[in-house]
Amino acid sequence: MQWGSWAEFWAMGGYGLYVWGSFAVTLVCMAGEMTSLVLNERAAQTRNGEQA
Amino acid sequence: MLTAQNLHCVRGGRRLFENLSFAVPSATLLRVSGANGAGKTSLLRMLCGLLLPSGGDVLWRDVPIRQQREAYWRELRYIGHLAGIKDEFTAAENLIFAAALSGVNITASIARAALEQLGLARFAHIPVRMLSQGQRRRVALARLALPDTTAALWVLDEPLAALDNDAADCVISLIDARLAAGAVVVMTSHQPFTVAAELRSITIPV
Amino acid sequence: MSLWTLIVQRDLRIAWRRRSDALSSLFFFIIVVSLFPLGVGPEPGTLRLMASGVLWVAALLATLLSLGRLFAADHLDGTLEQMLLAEEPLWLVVAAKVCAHWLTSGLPLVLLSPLMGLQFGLQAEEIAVLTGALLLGTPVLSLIGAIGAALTVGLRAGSVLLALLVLPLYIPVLVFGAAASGAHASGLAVTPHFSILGALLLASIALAPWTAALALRISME
Amino acid sequence: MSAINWFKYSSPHSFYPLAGRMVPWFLGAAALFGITGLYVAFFVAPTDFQQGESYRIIFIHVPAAWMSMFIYLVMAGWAGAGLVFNTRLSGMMARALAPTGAMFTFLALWTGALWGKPTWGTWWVWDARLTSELILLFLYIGFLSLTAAIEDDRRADRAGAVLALVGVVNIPIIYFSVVWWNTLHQGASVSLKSAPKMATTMLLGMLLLAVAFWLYSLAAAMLRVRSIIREREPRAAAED
Repeated sequence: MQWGSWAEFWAMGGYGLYVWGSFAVTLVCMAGEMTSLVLNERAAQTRNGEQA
Repeated sequence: MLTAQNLHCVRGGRRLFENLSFAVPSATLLRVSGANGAGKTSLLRMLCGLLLPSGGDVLWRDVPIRQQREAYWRELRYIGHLAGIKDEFTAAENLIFAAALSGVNITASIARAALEQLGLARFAHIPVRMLSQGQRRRVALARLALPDTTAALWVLDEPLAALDNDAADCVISLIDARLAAGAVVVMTSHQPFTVAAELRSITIPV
Repeated sequence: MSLWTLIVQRDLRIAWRRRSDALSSLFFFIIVVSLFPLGVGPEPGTLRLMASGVLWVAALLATLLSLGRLFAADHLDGTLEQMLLAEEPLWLVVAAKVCAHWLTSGLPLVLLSPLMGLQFGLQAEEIAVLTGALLLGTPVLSLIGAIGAALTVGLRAGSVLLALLVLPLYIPVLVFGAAASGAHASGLAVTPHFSILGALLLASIALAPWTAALALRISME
Repeated sequence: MSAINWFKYSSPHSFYPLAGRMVPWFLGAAALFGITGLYVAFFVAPTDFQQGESYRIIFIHVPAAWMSMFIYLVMAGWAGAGLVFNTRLSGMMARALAPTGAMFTFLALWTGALWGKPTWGTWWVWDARLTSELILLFLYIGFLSLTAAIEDDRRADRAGAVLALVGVVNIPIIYFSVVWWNTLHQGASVSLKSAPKMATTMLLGMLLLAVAFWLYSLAAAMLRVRSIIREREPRAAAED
């Protein structure tokens, strides 16, 4: 564990913007796609009343 | 000669027909009837190999047409809704090209003779774009009047549509002649017609 | 007369009767090429440097513009359907049509490029390299473009889609074609570029007509 | 036209419930691998003496690039199978994979740019791999727009299949020409090859995240293929 404190962790050696920028966008894209798919799935199941 | 084994057709998500089977021996006319949009044209295109069936097979001389391809098409003449003629060329040139596509080499005089049968003698050498819709239809049908020994299967989609009486009679007589020569003809038509040879009919349910 | 010559002759006559289409894609090529000096400035040094890149991109776009002609008209009047039922294999018919298309679109570009080269201040030798590369490259553009045209025949927004499908596939030809002049300018040998362009041409001749025929059968269903 | 035309048993009807059951497992495993991968990326991997902390972006940049390429190959595989065996399910699988593949290509470009800025001072580097990644994105967009433009589903699948196969044949040629083009203009840009040497922990982190992305893609594809089946063949979906 080489991070002194959480603050240092978020700063990411001054490159926080870039590192968290890429990780955040990746997370947002993947989460966004998955939620839209799951919502579509849920909507279908409520429509014809089957179990997941 | 032409057999369909439980043909299955889905177009644009809609199931047009299922398990459609029939056999057409030589010198027989098969009339395909059904309401508009029932799938008559799709069936005809499937018989020509233009449309791949979702299930089942089309056989010609008991061999699936998928395996024969060009050999099958050499014996097939298909006239669909579209006339299949170029506006830039004259009626005779169009016939020469259409025949060449099926491997039949004809001269301009043979083409003109065929056009004469359809009452288009005077229009043989003017560009087709000058002709009326009915005349253009007759130029397309003039292909059937060409001396054509290799054709053994005619697939005609509404050949009698937009034709006046004597043109329709002429087409019927051409079909009769070809049936007498032992060919198979598959045809759709909303107008009534009678042929000398054996006539079978199938109806595609809506 | 074999079906091949019949189709090439037929398409050439149609292209002749509809000269305005072929000429418009030619004028498009000229105009696009002439825009760059206006945009970038007339300074001879830069113009010479970018001449091959500009001409190649303009050739790509001009070919793209004329690809619609390949199947669209025949699709509308039903002759394409009849060609699918020809007794000759479909890839042969497609190859003949592509050959006619290249003669009416690619070749004029090649013949015109020396004139365009002068506009960019190219010397005689540089023009020879550029024209030679275009001569080898434009048939590949027609061949690969035929696949895109076959896939998009009959679609509403076909031409925009065609560009989207085909331009990424044009990149190897663009890279090696334009680089041939670049290499010549820096005194390097030009033969490797021409041999790669030749390889791309042979590969396209071997594969593109068959693939376009397959795509046509699917689009015409 | 296609060589064999028999009706495979993996019909959409029998695949629909199977896909549904697999999704939770894939997602669970993906989360597991993802978290361990991130842990390795942030808490195990040492700071890089050259690039400091910004190099940690490769822990998602490289897996995303791998996935973008891998999904395109799998897509072309399904597409080819669909054309040869004329089975409906294969075409649906290819269509189900395409959006996820396009997303990973975009992510690879995005993270590549964000990594490039601190390392080389520019958002976009005309490096061979980044450029090929961009072209791969165009291929994906071409596939998505072609399949969207054709109304008839079966025809759209098969036209898309031809394009995917043409694309897959062209990818090595494009990559070769871009690498060659890049070395030709070497002076203009620094290539990614100067990335830090692969320490084992780094490779481990990347592999873990790659597996996580792969499992995620499977889950997404399963869900999307179910929605495609529902859309195209409601009967098959209803009798679950």
